[in-house]
Amino acid sequence: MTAPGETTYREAMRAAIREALARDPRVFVMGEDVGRYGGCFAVTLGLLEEFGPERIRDTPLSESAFVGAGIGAALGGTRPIVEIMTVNFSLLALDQIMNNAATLQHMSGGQLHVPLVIRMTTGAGRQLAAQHSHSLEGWYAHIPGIKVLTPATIEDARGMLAPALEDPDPVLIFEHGGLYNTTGPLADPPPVVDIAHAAVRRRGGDITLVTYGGTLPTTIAAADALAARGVDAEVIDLRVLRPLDDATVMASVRRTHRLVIVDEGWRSGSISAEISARVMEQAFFDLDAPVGRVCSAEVPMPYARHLEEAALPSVARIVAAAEEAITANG
Amino acid sequence: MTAPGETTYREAMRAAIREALARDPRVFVMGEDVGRYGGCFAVTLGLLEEFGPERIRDTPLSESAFVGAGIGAALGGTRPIVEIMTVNFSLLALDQIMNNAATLQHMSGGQLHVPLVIRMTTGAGRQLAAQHSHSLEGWYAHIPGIKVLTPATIEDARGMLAPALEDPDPVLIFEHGGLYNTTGPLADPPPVVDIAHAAVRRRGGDITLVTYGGTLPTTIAAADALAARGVDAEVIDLRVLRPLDDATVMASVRRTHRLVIVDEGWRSGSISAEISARVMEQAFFDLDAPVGRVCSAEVPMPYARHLEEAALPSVARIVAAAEEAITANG
Amino acid sequence: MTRVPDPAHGRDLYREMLRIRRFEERCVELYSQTLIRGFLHLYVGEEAVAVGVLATLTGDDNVVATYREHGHALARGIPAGAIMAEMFGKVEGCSGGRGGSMHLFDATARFFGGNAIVGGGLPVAVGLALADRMQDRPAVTACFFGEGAVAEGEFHESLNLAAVWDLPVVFCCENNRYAMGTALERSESDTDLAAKAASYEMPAAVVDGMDVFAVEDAARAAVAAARDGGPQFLELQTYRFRAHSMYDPERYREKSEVDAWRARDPLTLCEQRLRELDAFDDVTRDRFEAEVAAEIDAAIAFAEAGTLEPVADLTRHVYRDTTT
Amino acid sequence: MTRVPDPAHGRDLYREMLRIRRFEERCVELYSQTLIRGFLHLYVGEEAVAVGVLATLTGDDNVVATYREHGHALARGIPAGAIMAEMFGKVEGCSGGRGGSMHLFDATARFFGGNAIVGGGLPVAVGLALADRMQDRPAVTACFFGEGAVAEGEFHESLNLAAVWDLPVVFCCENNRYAMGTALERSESDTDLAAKAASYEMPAAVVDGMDVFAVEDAARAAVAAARDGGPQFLELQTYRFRAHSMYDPERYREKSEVDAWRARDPLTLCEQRLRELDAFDDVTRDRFEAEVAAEIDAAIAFAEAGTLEPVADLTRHVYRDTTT
Ligand SMILES: Cc1ncc(C[n+]2csc(CCOP(=O)(O)OP(=O)(O)O)c2C)c(N)n1
Ligand SMILES: Cc1ncc(C[n+]2csc(CCOP(=O)(O)OP(=O)(O)O)c2C)c(N)n1
Ligand SMILES: [Mg+2]
Ligand SMILES: [Mg+2]
Repeated sequence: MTAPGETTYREAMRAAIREALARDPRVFVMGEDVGRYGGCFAVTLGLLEEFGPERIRDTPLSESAFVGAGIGAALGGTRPIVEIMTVNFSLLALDQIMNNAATLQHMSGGQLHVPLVIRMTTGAGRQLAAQHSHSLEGWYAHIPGIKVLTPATIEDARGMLAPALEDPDPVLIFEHGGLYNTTGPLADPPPVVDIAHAAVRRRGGDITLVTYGGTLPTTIAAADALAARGVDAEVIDLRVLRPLDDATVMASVRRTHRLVIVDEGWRSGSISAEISARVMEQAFFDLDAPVGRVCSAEVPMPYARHLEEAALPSVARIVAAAEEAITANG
Repeated sequence: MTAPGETTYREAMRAAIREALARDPRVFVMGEDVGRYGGCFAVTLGLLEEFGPERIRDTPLSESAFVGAGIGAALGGTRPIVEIMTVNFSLLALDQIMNNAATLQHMSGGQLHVPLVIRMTTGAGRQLAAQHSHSLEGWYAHIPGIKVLTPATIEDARGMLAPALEDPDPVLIFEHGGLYNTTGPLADPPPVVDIAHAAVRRRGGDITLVTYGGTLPTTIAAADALAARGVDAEVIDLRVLRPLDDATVMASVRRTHRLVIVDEGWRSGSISAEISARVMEQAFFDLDAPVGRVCSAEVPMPYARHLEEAALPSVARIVAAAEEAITANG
Repeated sequence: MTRVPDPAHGRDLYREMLRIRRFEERCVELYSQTLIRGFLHLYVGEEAVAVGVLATLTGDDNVVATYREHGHALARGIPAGAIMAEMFGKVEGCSGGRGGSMHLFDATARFFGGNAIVGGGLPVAVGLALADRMQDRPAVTACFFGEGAVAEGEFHESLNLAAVWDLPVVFCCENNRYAMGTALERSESDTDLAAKAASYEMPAAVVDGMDVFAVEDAARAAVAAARDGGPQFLELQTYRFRAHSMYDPERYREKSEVDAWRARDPLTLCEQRLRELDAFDDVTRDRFEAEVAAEIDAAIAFAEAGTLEPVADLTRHVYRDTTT
Repeated sequence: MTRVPDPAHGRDLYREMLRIRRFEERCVELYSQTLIRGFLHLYVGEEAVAVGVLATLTGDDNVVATYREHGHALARGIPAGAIMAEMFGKVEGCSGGRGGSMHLFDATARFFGGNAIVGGGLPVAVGLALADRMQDRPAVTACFFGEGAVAEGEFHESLNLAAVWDLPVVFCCENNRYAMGTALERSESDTDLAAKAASYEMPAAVVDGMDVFAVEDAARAAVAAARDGGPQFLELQTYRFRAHSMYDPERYREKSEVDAWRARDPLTLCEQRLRELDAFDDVTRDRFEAEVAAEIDAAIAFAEAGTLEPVADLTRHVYRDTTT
């Protein structure tokens, strides 16, 4: 249970969906077990009872068809919120996402728009092993034509859906499974947020730590640990992985001259590589040390707990990378 | 027609497949239209007549099923060469590739191996528009558990298949559609090649150009153009995108101190970002200029020829990026 | 034998098929002249399918087609000039030159492409129908695809989803017997495609796709049933007279088979039927030919006169332009 | 009513089901103690399916299963200790601790997982059968999946491919009526699953999956037919008595429905049948319970005594280790 005035990430997301449904009759939800089951992570719990089966639609296990149907329904003037249970199953719908959602506007010379929102759970950390632990949001950010959001805070869980639904382009929202039970205060009315900018979650002058999604709490904890060692770290939450808000990152790096990126994705070809490459291109001469990366080990996620923990970014690994960056040109 | 002693990339690939079929009874080919049609790019032309329908298997249009069947057949002791017509359709098989081919060895604690080869055509340049022009080989290289090959020369087209089939791990071979008709000499017997190392295709001391696959000819042409301007460029062909051969790249960069990466993939989250990030990590203090990238524009590929040309890496864009790197710290 | 067609309407159908035939024949010439590029998939031989089905739709209905969609685009009323300009890669093209032959679009005509992934259009069609139902619009979505798509998982997922939700989709399977070089017998263990529909409890009809009147009759019934009810399946048996695309040496079929089907050319069949009814003569035909030729000449002139989009605009249409 | 079972064999089947039942009941306790983690999907109520089918296979046959596969793994002869150690994340586990409950493997037993993507195992099963046929081995592949998988495209692609190539796969559809919270009626427009198989010309049988003897009979026939011929489809009608996984509040079904199915517990039905034949008594049952309890105690002790893989080995098993 949450303390009075507090809410969970899950409840915040649910409140956002409920508000969207109440506000706009074009909005509806579809996906596997979003209705009678209450959502595989209970995000949509109670919505079927409130809004009925026309607007809270349980689908068969057919990821490609119901994501594609979301695209068609968006073309047809509705505002679908499609839930894919987890990112792991989204591979089955990737053709629809890359070849239709991301391209229809372009292929039609700008005539069509696909105002579709796709939500999915992402990430590891619960011993679900190799097929149920992918962190592919950074990988999805490779695709032009879609936007990729990674709400990491309760305010973003509450606030990002509304602008995503207003956006004429397809928007993918990745919710890290480890965040659903995080609690915190939420103002009433909840703050309005954008889906265009990164946010500085902690100010600091010695080094910049960039992260997003599930590793934000870990990175803040690492910043606290660094503070105890006399290192004042700035923490940037990317929030949006596509299009990337370079400016916020560069502004910080130009002040701190050092950067470590924390990313739950596999290292090679990760979004952290892209950020490192952009810093190389835009702020090379401001760097006092090479940009460091703390990513997941390049291994399908092992079930055994100690191995999974070792595979994921941790406070210890972030602190070590930050210290390496600080002493690099020593 | 090819000159005497010359062969095409297509013929070299076909000769490699024919040799594999003749040498090892466990090898067979399956995919859409590999048999009676002769292969959508005529790579397998004539093989049905030579090896019969048991070993040259036309499949229904079912990318997920026949890629998955390739995985199963590999587990069952055969050595399948699965042809996916083009990378664009491979999205339909991505669940099988990422969740089965890449993970079975790991999930089984090393008991199983998936000695599967998947070949597919990749790339743009023939006005095939947004759904038929993807260059996703760099994107595939994000996935631990698979190997990614990009033969760019006739020798590699001829030579990479044999070690790929000998490899106990799943290997994806990306053949750029623009290369099939390139001609060149091929020694008899053809040279043995590995699938572990990058190759220096042109020696030079002023700047390193790294590329792979379809942009190798463009990059060599750019190196020639740079030579005419007095800049001596080294050209590295990555050949293998996963696992990446860092050492060859770093050795070159430590000599030339400047690097431009040429990559037909979309820029954000491309393999070129990964290389830039690795150079940042491993050779930062050797760099005299930030690493540059020449990638495809971040747009679904337009049909109109002039727009497609503008979207793709070109000699002019490579030369410009190289000159920028040379004058960067000027 | 189908009902006796209305003479004037019958001539319209003939004329529409003729437009498509002549349009595509000119496309082949323009392709050899490299004025059209990329892939070009011809519909020659299959015209009765698009013409017959689309004759039964209203302007509020939706159409989803494949890469072999010149016929559908023309029959849906997209101007020939806009289609030709598209294949020339010009701004005046129906997709602004971004799509080409495989990606013809027209939002006003509710023509949702031109999808070049086999099976890729089916889920989209289901979604369009869902949007209509949810918004209480009486529209129907006609979704065209080849028999090769039946082997793709997306076909099954889409039929089931449409059936579970009882949506107004008419699934129009253009069974031209080959998917590139793969004959239906080698791609389906059971070549009775209506049986697949039946396994979703979806009403299905098998139709002579060379007889435009038969197609129209079957489509009219299916469209009416879908409009008031759930999804319908039509297997339209037809044949492609030409190669799969421009690069196909046709090793996979006998010339005699092609000839046998050519004997049932949908234009000839339609003309014969109309002549039996004294509703067609050489004068009519010559007039149609002349009108169609003039229309196509004008379309080519329009395409040639079209403009190339500035290269500076390359990255437009990726995200909605919020700057203007 | 099925044939009269052989008493000794009937008791073996009962004992095998009891092993699975008691094993999983202990798993629940160990899960509450957090000794087992991740997802844990119980087979309680469905034991007759795995036991009946696997009784008809030889050691050269292949098995492909889902994330709900403890029963299949046990019935296939993977030692209980190796399975338990796997769920404890120990090196001694049947997947070396890398897989967990959803990914039990045993290459020697030709047990190819433990696949946690719904429908993901079917194409692999087709490929295993293809390899057997191409190498002239007389083996059959038994592929288990839930009725929820029938809506996935991979199901259809796989059935068709197996049928087109006439491969020895027995597709065993465990129809327990729910995919998580989605009842079959809401996921399939036509709930007659055998009709889907029929649309691929695949022989199909609908079987009482609570009656282990009925399952064994049907499986024996299907396995024999597949071994000499092509693919077969079995719809095994069963029910899961417990939640989908450990986190399921079961809002989607009535307790009365669960109770009605519990009245047809496969263990009870089997016991009754054997008692009718005077082939079972309390002494037998007590002995089985004691033996099974001892086996499971030993399995847990084995798992507890197992070792954790060194963290330094984290990235093993991604590519074949060529250094050793
Ligand atoms: C998913 C996918 N796989 C393969 C292709 C390549 N391809 C293009 S058309 C075609 C044949 C399709 O046959 P069919 O569905 O019968 O339509 P037809 O061309 O006969 O009209 C193939 C295999 C594709 N476009 N998409
Ligand atoms: C492709 C895919 N989509 C969704 C899921 C999440 N999921 C796990 S089990 C399950 C229900 C499957 O039901 P069924 O196939 O009937 O098997 P059962 O669990 O009843 O044995 C779902 C939806 C998944 N694992 N894979
Ligand atoms: Mg066809
Ligand atoms: Mg089920």
